[in-house]
Amino acid sequence: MATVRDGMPHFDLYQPDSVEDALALLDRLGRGAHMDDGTDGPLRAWVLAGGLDCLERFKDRIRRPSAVVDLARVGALRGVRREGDETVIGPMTTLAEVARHPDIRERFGLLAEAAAQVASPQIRNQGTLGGNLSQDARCWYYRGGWPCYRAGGNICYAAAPGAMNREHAVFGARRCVAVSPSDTAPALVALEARLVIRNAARTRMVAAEDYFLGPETDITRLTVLEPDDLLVEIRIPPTWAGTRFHFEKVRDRPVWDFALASIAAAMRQTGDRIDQARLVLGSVAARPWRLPQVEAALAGRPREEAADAADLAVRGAVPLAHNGYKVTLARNLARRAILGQPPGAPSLAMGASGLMGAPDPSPARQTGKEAS
Amino acid sequence: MCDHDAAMSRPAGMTRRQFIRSVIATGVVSFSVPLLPARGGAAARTAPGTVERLVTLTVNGMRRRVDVLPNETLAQTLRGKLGLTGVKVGCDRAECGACTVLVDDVPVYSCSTLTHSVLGKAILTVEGLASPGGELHPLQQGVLDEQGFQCGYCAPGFLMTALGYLKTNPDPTRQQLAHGVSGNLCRCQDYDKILTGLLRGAEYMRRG
Amino acid sequence: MPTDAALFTPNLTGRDYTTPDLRAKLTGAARYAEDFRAEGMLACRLLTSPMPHARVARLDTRAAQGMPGVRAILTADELPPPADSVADSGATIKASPWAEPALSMEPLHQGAPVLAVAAVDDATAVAAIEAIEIEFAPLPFVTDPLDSLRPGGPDARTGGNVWLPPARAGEQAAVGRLKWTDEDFRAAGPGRLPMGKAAAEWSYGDVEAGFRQSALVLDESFVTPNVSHQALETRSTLAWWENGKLFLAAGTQSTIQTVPAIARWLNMDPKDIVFLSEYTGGGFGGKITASVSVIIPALLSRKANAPVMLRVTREEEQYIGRARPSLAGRMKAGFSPEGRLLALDLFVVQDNGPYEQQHDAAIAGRMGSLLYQPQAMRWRGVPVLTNTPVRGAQTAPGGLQVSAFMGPLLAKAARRLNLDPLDVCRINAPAGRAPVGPPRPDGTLNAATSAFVREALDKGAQAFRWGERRARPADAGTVRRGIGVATGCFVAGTVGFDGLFVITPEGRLRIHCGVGNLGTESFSDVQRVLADAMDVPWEACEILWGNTARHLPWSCISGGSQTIHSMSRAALAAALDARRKLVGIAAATLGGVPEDYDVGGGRVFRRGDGRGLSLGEAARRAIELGGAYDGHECPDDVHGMTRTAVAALAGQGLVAVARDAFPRDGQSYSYVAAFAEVELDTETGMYRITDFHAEADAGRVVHPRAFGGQMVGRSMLGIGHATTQKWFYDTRYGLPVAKRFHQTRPPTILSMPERFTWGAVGIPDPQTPVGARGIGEPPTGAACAAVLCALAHAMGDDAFIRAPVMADAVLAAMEPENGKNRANRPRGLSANV
Amino acid sequence: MNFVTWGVSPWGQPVILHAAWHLLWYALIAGVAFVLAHAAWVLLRPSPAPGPGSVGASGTADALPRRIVRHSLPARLFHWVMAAAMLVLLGTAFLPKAGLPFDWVGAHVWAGAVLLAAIAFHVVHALCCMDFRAIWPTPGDLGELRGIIDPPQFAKVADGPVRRPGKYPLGNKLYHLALVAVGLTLAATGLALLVRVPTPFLPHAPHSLFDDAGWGAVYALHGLAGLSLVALVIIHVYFALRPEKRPITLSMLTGDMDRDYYLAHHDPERWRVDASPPPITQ
Repeated sequence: MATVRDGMPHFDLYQPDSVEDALALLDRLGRGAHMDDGTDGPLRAWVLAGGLDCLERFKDRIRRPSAVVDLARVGALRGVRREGDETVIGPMTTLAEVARHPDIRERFGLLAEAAAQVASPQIRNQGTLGGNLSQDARCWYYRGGWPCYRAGGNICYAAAPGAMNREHAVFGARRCVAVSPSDTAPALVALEARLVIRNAARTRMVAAEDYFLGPETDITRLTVLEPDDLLVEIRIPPTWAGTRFHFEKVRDRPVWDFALASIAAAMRQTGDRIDQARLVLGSVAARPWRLPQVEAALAGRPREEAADAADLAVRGAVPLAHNGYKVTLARNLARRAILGQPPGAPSLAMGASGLMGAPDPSPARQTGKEAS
Repeated sequence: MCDHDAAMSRPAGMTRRQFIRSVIATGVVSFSVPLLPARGGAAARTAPGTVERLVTLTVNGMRRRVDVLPNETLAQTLRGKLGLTGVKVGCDRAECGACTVLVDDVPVYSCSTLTHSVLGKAILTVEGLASPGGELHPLQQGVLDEQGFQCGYCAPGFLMTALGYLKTNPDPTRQQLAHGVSGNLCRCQDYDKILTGLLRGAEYMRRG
Repeated sequence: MPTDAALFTPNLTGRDYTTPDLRAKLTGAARYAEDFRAEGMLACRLLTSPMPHARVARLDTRAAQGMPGVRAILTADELPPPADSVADSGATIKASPWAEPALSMEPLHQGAPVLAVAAVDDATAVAAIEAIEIEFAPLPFVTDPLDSLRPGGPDARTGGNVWLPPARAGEQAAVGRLKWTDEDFRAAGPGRLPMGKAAAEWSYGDVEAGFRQSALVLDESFVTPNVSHQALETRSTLAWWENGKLFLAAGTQSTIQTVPAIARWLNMDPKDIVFLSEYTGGGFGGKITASVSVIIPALLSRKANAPVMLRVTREEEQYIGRARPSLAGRMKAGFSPEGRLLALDLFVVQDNGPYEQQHDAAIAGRMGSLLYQPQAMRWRGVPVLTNTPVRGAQTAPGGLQVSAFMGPLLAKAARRLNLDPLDVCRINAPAGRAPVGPPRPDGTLNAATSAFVREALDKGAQAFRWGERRARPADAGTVRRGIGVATGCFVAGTVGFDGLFVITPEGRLRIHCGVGNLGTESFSDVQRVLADAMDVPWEACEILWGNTARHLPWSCISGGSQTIHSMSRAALAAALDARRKLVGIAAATLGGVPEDYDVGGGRVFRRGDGRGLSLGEAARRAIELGGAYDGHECPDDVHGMTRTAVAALAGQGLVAVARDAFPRDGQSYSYVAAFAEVELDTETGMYRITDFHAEADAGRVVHPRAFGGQMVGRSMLGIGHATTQKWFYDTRYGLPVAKRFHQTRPPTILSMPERFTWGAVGIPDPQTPVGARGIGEPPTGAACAAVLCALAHAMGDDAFIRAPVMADAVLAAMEPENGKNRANRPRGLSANV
Repeated sequence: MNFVTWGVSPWGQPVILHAAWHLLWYALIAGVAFVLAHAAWVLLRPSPAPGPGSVGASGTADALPRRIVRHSLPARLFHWVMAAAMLVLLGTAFLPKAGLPFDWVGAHVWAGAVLLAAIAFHVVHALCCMDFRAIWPTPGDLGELRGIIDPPQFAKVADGPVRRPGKYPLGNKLYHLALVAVGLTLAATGLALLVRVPTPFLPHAPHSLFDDAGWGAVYALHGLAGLSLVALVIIHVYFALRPEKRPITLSMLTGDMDRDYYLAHHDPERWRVDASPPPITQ
């Protein structure tokens, strides 16, 4: 049986235009159909939002759903609105819209900054907030089609001695050492957002922190979504609106690359004394990694002297062969979040992100006389 | 509207149906799927409620009737069925930007967009920039005057992304425009002259 | 050697213009190979090996053959044996048994094509491949050269693990077995490259005496990464047959030179091959003459009797799209108190990939001897075969690597000797007819045609304000700045190719050019020299390129930065031939002797009274006179393919054809001096290049914008090697885990240095009438080394021994000596870790 | 019906990944089906009159102590420790697969270690201080079958007397044999699997011992053995709870059983009980 890693398999495409239709479809299609030989049927239905996380896996022929439910036409899932003092974001809102939206920039700049640093402009134009939160792990073994635990196999290749685990987890690993690559997830966990999930039977709401699963709970998925579930709302309470935010994403290239490590922090102060803080690391564990011990150590202390609390950030870290630097990064990012330093020299970037300008690079002029 | 159930995300009882679904969710099945013979090409049966194959696309201002498979990407449709080979596929994985087209004036990677997802929208490719008479779009003229590209394979993508960005910011600084087109990769890597050319084009566009 | 003034007066040469191919590139009209469509075209997809080294144990294609829509399946046994080739010097080069095959039943790396399927559409071809029953028997494999050299280490090929030099002169190199001893490995110690038995070596001067006289001797090891070419256009190819003639559209760097290559691969007569390649989406050395995979659609098309388009995916391009071999270098260098390099002992291990011998290690030695002018030098090289993707020359093969080896070493020596790194670069810079190794059999050294590197260093230092930056106090805080200066050089010109153009009866110049259009624009820039030599406006010139049916002359391969040098000489030679014919025609028509006449202003006229003929009239007379004038006779010193082209053009006007026979004493090299400043955040390990300047010594600049394009584009290629690009391999399975752009990380527009300026010394090279030398390759080494030097200045001299330097390397290096992450420094000399 | 889930190894070769988890349903159904069938079978057939209690050559009934010792304290302790470990193992193995996700790996590994230790102890303990031969089925046990499979309606009296079992009826012996087979498979494969994940017991070396195909077989064996254990445990608990087996079950708690029950259900010849109080470790 030869392996081919390019060419999107056929699937039936459904384009419901309401949440109810979508849920009915998922319920009808979502269930596994038992094949005659006793194995479970092919993956039946797949929800398509921006398509940046799933289309490439169909083209790689690693995921072959027989039906795809495209949410592009479900208007109700898109847009940002205010309900009372909560800001409610539709999961189909594109990352570009989130990064530009005045209400979000003004009250929840943390989320706007995180969305602005995702991948590339085109991906931010197509990619959705719900998709960014619910995307799968980007471990290059798992996404390369290796039969690891997360793919239903019986080994984690990245955790083996001598394996290539430069971009893997240093916290909370259980057999699988992949990380949650989402940039917006740590921001929403820091903002104590809550996510509303619906299926044909009922609706439930989970705290952003509980939306994500570690490998200890279920090694094959990063979120609590079941095949017939739909993320329908992202609700951000006013708790952290307008407090002091710090978002920083460390990566090799300033565009496209996933974070090596990132931090999203919200801090409420009176004067220079910290009342309450929420610090959440990204891309260091299979889910956004909150730092409760650091938050506790910060409460009530003046900011300038509280930097040493960052050393608590590395408690429980288990570095592998090639990602020990993430432990250093976790401490340094926590320290910078506490002190509120502006992000330093971003990697090979002309300015950290669209939001923060940097000196204007002069064009490459030919100096000296024109060669006659 | 929705009864906010307890935060507990797992129903207490464990029914057989949920068991089967959880087995699917654990991806075990998805692993044995590659062994299944891939279904044939266009002739596969389509379940009720799936999309229609014969659709109308608005491309470069023209309405085009075209037969689009459900799993067909916009890049495949534009290149393969409408002959618009100015849309280049450099990676087919949303990593290079050579396939960028405008969908309702917004730059997107056409290799990572299903054609059916953008049916009602106005699609603009590089072939749609010059006037029917062959007169270059000001952006193209600016780049031509600055000898902006080398091998040219990334040129269409850069032009479309820049056009989309300039609609949001007609008079950008050099660095802002660099961010605007940072989703396009060039392997000849004279990014500097590309920026100079695009800025000159932006200037021509502002002059109208 | 007549000064260039007599041959041509630079008027268009040196001025910017719009190249004839740019408009089509901006409107989408330009058709690259995958944009072609042909009636009844079949889609071809490859079945590639999932293993690093295997033999096909069982193959059953019946199920696939029977699928509706599958037209043909091509397997390795159906490939014709590649024919021997005849070098320009006439020597026969036997087809190497170790050469890369288009298909193979013993694939030597993951992704190596095993068979190909042609079907009505892509989906059917994919379904057919998945229906093929195939079993691979795994064979021993190795992905790290040092592992293969260990005693008892695995060999990449059943026949051996190292390319050994020919046993006797005149014979060809062969693959053999070479193992080092445990003692060799132990003697090296941690972080140092072991130096066992070498496959090849040369030396000049007394190296040991040099070390004894040295005030400072450094012993450094460094590893450069494997970097895939990653041209944005993959090597998709369309092929179809008409009446026994093969038509083939593919990307290439050298249009005309690809025809004999295809003829050799298919064992065919070059006359039966028409090759189309008007536009190529980048090459960088990966498409020197396309690649052997082009014969797959050719053979399938003949078998299925229909046009076949082979679509090569980005992942497949990562396997068969060529990559620069990683070099692990050990440099022992002795310096005088003033920083002069008295002795250099350079040992290089090359990750050769599984096929033809790559010459990066050998060229690294040669460029090292030219660039740093060691008074005594010894070079040893070991090209080790590995089961990793095909390698190929990539912009400045070996040149980039030796700059990366030696740049930081010179900067470290400067700091140890308390000197200005600029001065150490300067004191060791080649000047004038600089000697360059390897020594000839008689022990003497070759010489460069010219070198103005000191001028480039001085001019660059002034533009970059090197002194001012150096005087700045060191940074104390978490953000550190570092500055670096380094030089780079490479071959920049060859000789002996043909120029061909026709003066049409309408008086226009129709220039036939066999050079490939891979983006450097040199195919068009060289013709500016011709227009100047003929004193005609550029609008009167029309260039025919990219299609061998348009009768193209024999031109150089567009690689090794040689086109501007070689083809401007050929263009000039053709122009002189035209001038001779014009004055001859004028004399024959208007009386007198040719010497009374001159050519200029679009006319041939008698000096004195100015009576003459327009070019159009002269062309019409040429047709009437026939013979050599209108191409019915052709000089016998031109290449066979040029002679074929001239024969086809006979009678169409005044046919000017000539081989570049201008003398040249020495080898043509070009040089670049690069300066870089980085700003590095020690807390996150992230850094950016704030200022960068590249100053070139490449003789006369023919087309400033294109020249600048190479200075910026090729510097960025070098910067990519220093900052983000590399491979990652799981050594247990011998499989790459970094296959996508966001994993191999080619530089983006935001990786540009913020202030990037370039300059050119612009002193014409005395050994070529046009004075221009190539510029494509020298900037890569200079830029890579300058950035590495700046990083070493910011982080400390022993911070890293491998490129690229990414955030994890910076953080690990910045970790305090006793820091618990210290162990995490990516030590070892494997490039793919 | 396939028993294992197949996957594709990194080298593109078909390789077993693990047992097919839907077999869990079949194991549960098999166990419950056996129980129902047995219960129905016991109800339908008239219970055969127990043969007269025969006093073996060891002397009169009253020479025996009132309570006959069946299981020593260490034996019982082993049983319950092993049972607890086994239940934890089954729970941590199959509840996640049945759709109840929780952090099972740690508990599974520790319970596995406990089980391995218990088994090791049991083997040594059985060899040194228990009637080792008592548990293994011998041809002689076949006689017991005659009483069971000889339904009265055929009214054919087999040629020999209905043999009464020794210490362990044939059913127990066969069950123990099955447990030994399944248990040792689980133990062996479990021990090997300890290198696959970071545990405090063995160094983490997932690529050692076997290649991909080999490990696939180990996982499948472990999974299938575990699944069969599900059925075996259901059956074991059922028999333990059967009313007529109650004294035997209680003896696993108290260690001894009533003399009359002993005489009524067991053949003193084959389960010799000496008059003097039993040594502690017996």
